[in-house]
Amino acid sequence: MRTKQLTASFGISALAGLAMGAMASFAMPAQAADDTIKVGILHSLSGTMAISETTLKDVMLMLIDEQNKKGGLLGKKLEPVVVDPASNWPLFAEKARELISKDKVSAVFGCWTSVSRKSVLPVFEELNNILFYPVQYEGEESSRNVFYTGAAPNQQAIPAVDYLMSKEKVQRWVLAGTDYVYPRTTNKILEAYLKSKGVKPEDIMINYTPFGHSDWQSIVADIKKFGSAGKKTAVVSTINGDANVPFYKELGNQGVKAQDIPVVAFSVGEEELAGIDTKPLLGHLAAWNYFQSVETPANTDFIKSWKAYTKNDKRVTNDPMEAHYIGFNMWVKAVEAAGTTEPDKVIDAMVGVAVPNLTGGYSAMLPNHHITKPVLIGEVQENGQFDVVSKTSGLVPGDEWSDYLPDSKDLIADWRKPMSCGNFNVKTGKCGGKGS
Amino acid sequence: MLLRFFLMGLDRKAGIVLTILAILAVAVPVMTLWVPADSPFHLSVFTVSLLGKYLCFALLALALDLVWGYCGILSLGHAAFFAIGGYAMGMYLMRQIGPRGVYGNPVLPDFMVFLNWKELPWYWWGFDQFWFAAVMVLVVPGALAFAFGWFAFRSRVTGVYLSIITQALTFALLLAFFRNDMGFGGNNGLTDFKDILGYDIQADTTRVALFVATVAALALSYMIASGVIASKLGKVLVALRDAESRVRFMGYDTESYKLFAWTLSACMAGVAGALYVPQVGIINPSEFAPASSIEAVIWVAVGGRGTLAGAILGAVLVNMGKSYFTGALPELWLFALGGLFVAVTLFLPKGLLGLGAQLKAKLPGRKASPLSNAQPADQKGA
Amino acid sequence: MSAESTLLYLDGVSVSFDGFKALNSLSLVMMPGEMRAIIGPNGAGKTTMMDVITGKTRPDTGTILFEGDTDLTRLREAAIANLGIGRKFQRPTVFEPHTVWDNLELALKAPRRPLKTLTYAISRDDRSRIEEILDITRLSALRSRQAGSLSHGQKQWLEIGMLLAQDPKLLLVDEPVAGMTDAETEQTAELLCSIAGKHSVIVVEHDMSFVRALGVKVTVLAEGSVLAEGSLDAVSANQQVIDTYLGR
Amino acid sequence: MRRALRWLMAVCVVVATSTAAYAADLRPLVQALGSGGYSGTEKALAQLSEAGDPAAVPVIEALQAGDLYVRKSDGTVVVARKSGDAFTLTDPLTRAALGDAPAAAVEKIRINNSLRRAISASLGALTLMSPDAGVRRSAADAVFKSRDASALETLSAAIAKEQDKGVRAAMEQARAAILLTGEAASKMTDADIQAATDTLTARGDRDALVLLNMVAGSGASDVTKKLAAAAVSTLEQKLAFWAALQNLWYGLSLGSVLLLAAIGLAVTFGVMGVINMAHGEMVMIGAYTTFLVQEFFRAHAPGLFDLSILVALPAAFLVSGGVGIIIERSVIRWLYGRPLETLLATWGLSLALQQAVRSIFGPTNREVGAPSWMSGAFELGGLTITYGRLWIVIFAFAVFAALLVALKRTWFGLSIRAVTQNRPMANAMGIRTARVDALTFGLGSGIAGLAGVALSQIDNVSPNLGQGYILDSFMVVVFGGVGNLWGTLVGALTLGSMNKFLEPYAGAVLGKILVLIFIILFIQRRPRGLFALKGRAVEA
Repeated sequence: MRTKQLTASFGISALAGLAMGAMASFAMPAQAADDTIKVGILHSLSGTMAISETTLKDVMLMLIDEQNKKGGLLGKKLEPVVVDPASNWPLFAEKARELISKDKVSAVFGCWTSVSRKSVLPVFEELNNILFYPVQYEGEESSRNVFYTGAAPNQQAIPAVDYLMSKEKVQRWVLAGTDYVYPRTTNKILEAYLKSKGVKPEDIMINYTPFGHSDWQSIVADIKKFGSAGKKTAVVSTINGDANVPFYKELGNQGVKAQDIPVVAFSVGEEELAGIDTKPLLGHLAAWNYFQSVETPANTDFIKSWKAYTKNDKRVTNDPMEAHYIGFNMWVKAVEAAGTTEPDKVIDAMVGVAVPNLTGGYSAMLPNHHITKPVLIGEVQENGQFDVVSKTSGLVPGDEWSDYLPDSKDLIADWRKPMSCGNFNVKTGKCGGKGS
Repeated sequence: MLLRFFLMGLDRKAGIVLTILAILAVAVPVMTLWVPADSPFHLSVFTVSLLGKYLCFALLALALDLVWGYCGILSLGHAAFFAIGGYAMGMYLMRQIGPRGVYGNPVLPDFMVFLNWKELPWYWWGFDQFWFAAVMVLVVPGALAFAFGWFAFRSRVTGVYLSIITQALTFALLLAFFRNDMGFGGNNGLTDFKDILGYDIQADTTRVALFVATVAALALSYMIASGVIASKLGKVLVALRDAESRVRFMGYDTESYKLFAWTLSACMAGVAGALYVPQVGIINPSEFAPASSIEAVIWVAVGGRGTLAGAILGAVLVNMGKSYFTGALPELWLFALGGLFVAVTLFLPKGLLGLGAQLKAKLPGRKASPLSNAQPADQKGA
Repeated sequence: MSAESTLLYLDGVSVSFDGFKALNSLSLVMMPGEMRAIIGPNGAGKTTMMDVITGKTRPDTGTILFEGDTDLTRLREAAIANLGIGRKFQRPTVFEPHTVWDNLELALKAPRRPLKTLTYAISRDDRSRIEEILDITRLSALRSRQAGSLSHGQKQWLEIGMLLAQDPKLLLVDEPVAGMTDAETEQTAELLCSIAGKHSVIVVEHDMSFVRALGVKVTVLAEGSVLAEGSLDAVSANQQVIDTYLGR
Repeated sequence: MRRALRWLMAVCVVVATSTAAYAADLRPLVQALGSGGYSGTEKALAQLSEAGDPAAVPVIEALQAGDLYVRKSDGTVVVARKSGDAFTLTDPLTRAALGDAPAAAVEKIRINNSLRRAISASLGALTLMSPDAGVRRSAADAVFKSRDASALETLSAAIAKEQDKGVRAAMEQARAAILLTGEAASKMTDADIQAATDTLTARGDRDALVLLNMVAGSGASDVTKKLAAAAVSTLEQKLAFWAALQNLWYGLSLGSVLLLAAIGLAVTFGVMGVINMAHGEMVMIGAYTTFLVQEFFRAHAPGLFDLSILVALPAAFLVSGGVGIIIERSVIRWLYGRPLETLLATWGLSLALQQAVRSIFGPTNREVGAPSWMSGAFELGGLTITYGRLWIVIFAFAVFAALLVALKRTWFGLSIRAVTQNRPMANAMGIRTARVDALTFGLGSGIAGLAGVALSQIDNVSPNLGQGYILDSFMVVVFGGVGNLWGTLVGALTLGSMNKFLEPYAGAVLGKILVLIFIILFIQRRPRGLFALKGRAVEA
């Protein structure tokens, strides 16, 4: 009996101490050093998304490092604050809150999946801070506190389909994707777009697979079957990161050649190809706004400093990295223009800022918080790089509300005053969706 | 009679736990809302929601401990009940957004609008009423647990077989909720909530109120759980944990006992989920992930299986560690966490709350290898 | 023989596990108030017989009736126990984390449904009944001890006490004196004899002196069926029994 | 590839004497390949193949291989091969050496998919008369795909000359394809059309179906359309039959992947009772060992790359097995008899192992190549069987058989069974239980490592590799019945084929959900799995 009591009182005092300790430790405001500007980096370093996001953390550290070598910002050094949201979506929100309210960062660069962005969005809006989101996504969103430096569907999916239609004369389409919001929305948009171009419903096959799907035998066989109807067929793949390697391995093994059934992917970049033997994939396509193989002085420098920074000659660069490069430089420029890191002022200064991108042009921040980008179509080469086979003649402005979805075609976003609205309905002339 | 039931479970330990919870319920609001921000005793709202989250996990751990610690059912699928409770609350919160969604549709949530859904699916009906959602928070996890338990316990599925099919259950639900066709928002889940019961969900007072509600739910669940354990039913549960067939030969229908505890526990987990969602602002299928259920088991083991206070302690401690290490050691925290689990199982087989007893037992004899605990103690616990 | 007026009636019961016949057309009859000792070599089917009576194992064929009309083969363990059949296992299984008192309280004849036990409060009668059993089993002084800390013999006694608390019509007792000292064995025999009369008892035992001390009818099992039945002296003289069991 | 080289040499011999004469005629066309971007190259290529001169073949092949460059200084089209940092240049037609040039001085003539198609078409047309039957065969297939009407004449000539039956059939199919789809179709007699569709139906594969579908949907005459449609339905029936068989094969293949993943767990969990959550990480370690072995081969013996997998097998077994033994000695051995606590400890270990691999190798995928004997596919009747999958099926069964023999027929296996059934007794009989425990766990982990080698061929080699298989492995072992190897085998194959059977009807996601529900319900029927032990021994 005495043991029991002892145990009990021990446990309870531990609990009590812990609760008090917790309060004390959290109650203490982090000492905010005035001589630095803090920049939050919110990318998963563990869990399922680490495979993609860790690189982005590294590139941010490199960019901050370089900026500090150039003398910092507003005469202060930049200080990166790295946290690990561990591919756990509620943890993203918690970490975002921690970065903003405890570490007092001036801006955050982070997130990869849509769900992580959706999870932190209310936090950024509530605490009024800035998030730079570097990944291509499904659109249908515009927040005052978020700057979308990745591609909207019209900057990736639609040009890719256009290319296949005009250059490869594709008439039959397989829309294959992982079952989540980005592929669902992208495919909805593409379906509407294809139908508007006169493609018949029976010439479109839509297939969804779970995350991390690893057995692609039947689906590749289905694709082959669908492709044997006598019309030129192509696959538009919105298959998510992890599942791509087994998918491409199966394609290669079953002998689906790009010359017969080309696959164009929106989530496969240099980083993903680094894990596959690309010889059988020669000629399959990807649509991005950046490829490592693009030969411009800016890109050559970027690749060189990236390899030097990571001390690894084999490290590749990819599109979301360029998005961070653009986003970071835009932020630096806007902060310099505003003369302060105060989010409200920086947000206002952001619109219209233009910085060089790595493909030889300038990207500008639009009033809808998306940016202008060139769209490149690349074919996979044997060395795991892409050969650019098509490039849009000019820059494509990011369109947050798709024109091909019935409920969003009347919406626009414009964060300049006096409109300051993320979902302005041009039909009703009111802010707030249907404005009803 | 109800009073007697609650009093039955009130021993010294319960008294202390409830006192701490009562202090939290009073001190936190005061320190957050009324103590000036520059005072060292001020508590930020961030801290409050963090504490609230820990306490939701503590409630989940408590529920899990009720079945694992006291009835020997190792559930590796409790996160499923937690998530279902969360979804029920999330659906209510979604409906509360009303026309404030980005498309301004007064009825349909945004994700349904952009997937071109025309009308609300039937299983969303009624969730615009708080009372209905609140009932569903209890009923849906409870009914699922009841159905699952009814079959599993009657078929005498036990031990690791039961554990693995609970994993199968949560994994199947994970896949199902990932499907956009299910009408629960797919991978993005439910998010962007605006208000709850008419109060702005991001307001400081609402957050504090949610925290207090969580404390109250935890305290109430603690009282229910300890009342159950102290009752004769609780003694039957412990008895059947250790020697189920003996209990059966004594004339107790062990299946219905297990079913009772299992369903009660699932309801508690559902409540924990329902309180969790408004505080973290999102519910997504990854809550169903098999790993989250296993993590909950680990909280209980760290704190001390078979002691309700231990479950609470473990959940709070492990999650605090996780919060701290993911910020302080972003590259290494998995080593710390993994190491902690190994260390706890090797050196603290009875969890942190068992530490005191363990130390005392070791003092006279000094060196005792971990093997001394390696007897087939698995079925014993406590 | 008809099943009427019997307490337990087994006829042609067979059980096999993966081809091995554990019980082979076993037939056995117990009258109310009777006490019976069952002996037999290892693997003769003694424990399996108890398993089929208590519902733990379902027989492949055969009839098992309780009190002449209740078909036990259709019932689950708990229901059979509630009919009034108690069982004591070979290895003593008491509820170790509980106190001696709680062990008896759990066993005590009372409503067994979960909601009843949730709201159960011990009555004056129940209390005195437990006191009484504590007295009989000589565990009064140990009432607040954890059952896990009892000695082997004490656990055996506690288990018998729990059986008494259950107040069954039929007791199945599997090797009650295994591991007991001679004195304890003697006391146990006395205890069992004092129970018989009010309850029917089936005792499975290896210890011949114990069986002799009981002084009751003996059934010899071998290879899953009854080899001989009668007084201990009579079966001891049976040549078949000597060949298969005693002689070895 | 080798075949192509041989043909190249043959062509060299044939054309060497007349090279100079042809070279003059082709020179401007070759030169044109280097200008005007993709469309310019495509136009020049068309002219080059219309010229019908076999001398153009090596040029086109160089273009296909990406070896054709333009010298920036004077715009000459050259063949450039990388040697060190610079390029060695040769003349595409005469093969005369043109010296070295730095990388910046030349520009690659880039090709895209439509050019690649044109290249194979023109190579096909140009090589129909090759002395090598294999080359003629691939030429015929290329023409079949390109349906280039201009090749019709050469094709007819080639058919008349052809001795090899198989090659002739391929050529006739190519001719039928051209006839049916081209302008010639309108002038054909009904009998000719019938013959052509029959030829295609006899070919009987998807490519033939593509063509017939095309004809049936085209603006051809009604008779042609009708015949084509009839052929399509015959062919579709035949293909549906093969598709069912194919699905069976997919089930077997998925089943053997599950078997491989689960079989190690059947030892650590099934035999030893350790709820080994780190099992997936053992698989992952095996995959990473494969990666390291391949890196070694790439760096030191690229010629022997095909053997790398064979070396990786024992290496992975030893590395994973070694890690397993270390884990057993340091952690698991304190936990025997407490299975649920092994779950917690191994879960912690799995987190740490994942992070360790992430720290060492980085979070991104690592490339594990397929040896040539595991790449590609072959046709068996109407089945397409990929070599990689075939080897995995064979390998899975081999590992299973080996394990079975090891457990049932060796002294080590006897000790394992003795220790797991009655530890004190085994100890008393002089079996060193501690050693047996360590070796058993090592065996299970080593087998997981072997699975890692196989899985590296079809899945990501990333720190998350193991996570994807752990749950499935547990399902398989539990479904089959813990402690029964045959159960694991049957469980893996059942769940695999069921998944593949459901997938076409329910889709991949719903199919998987249904399989999980099936497992839950099945366990209700048989609470101890498919091959449960019966009798008294089971009850604890």
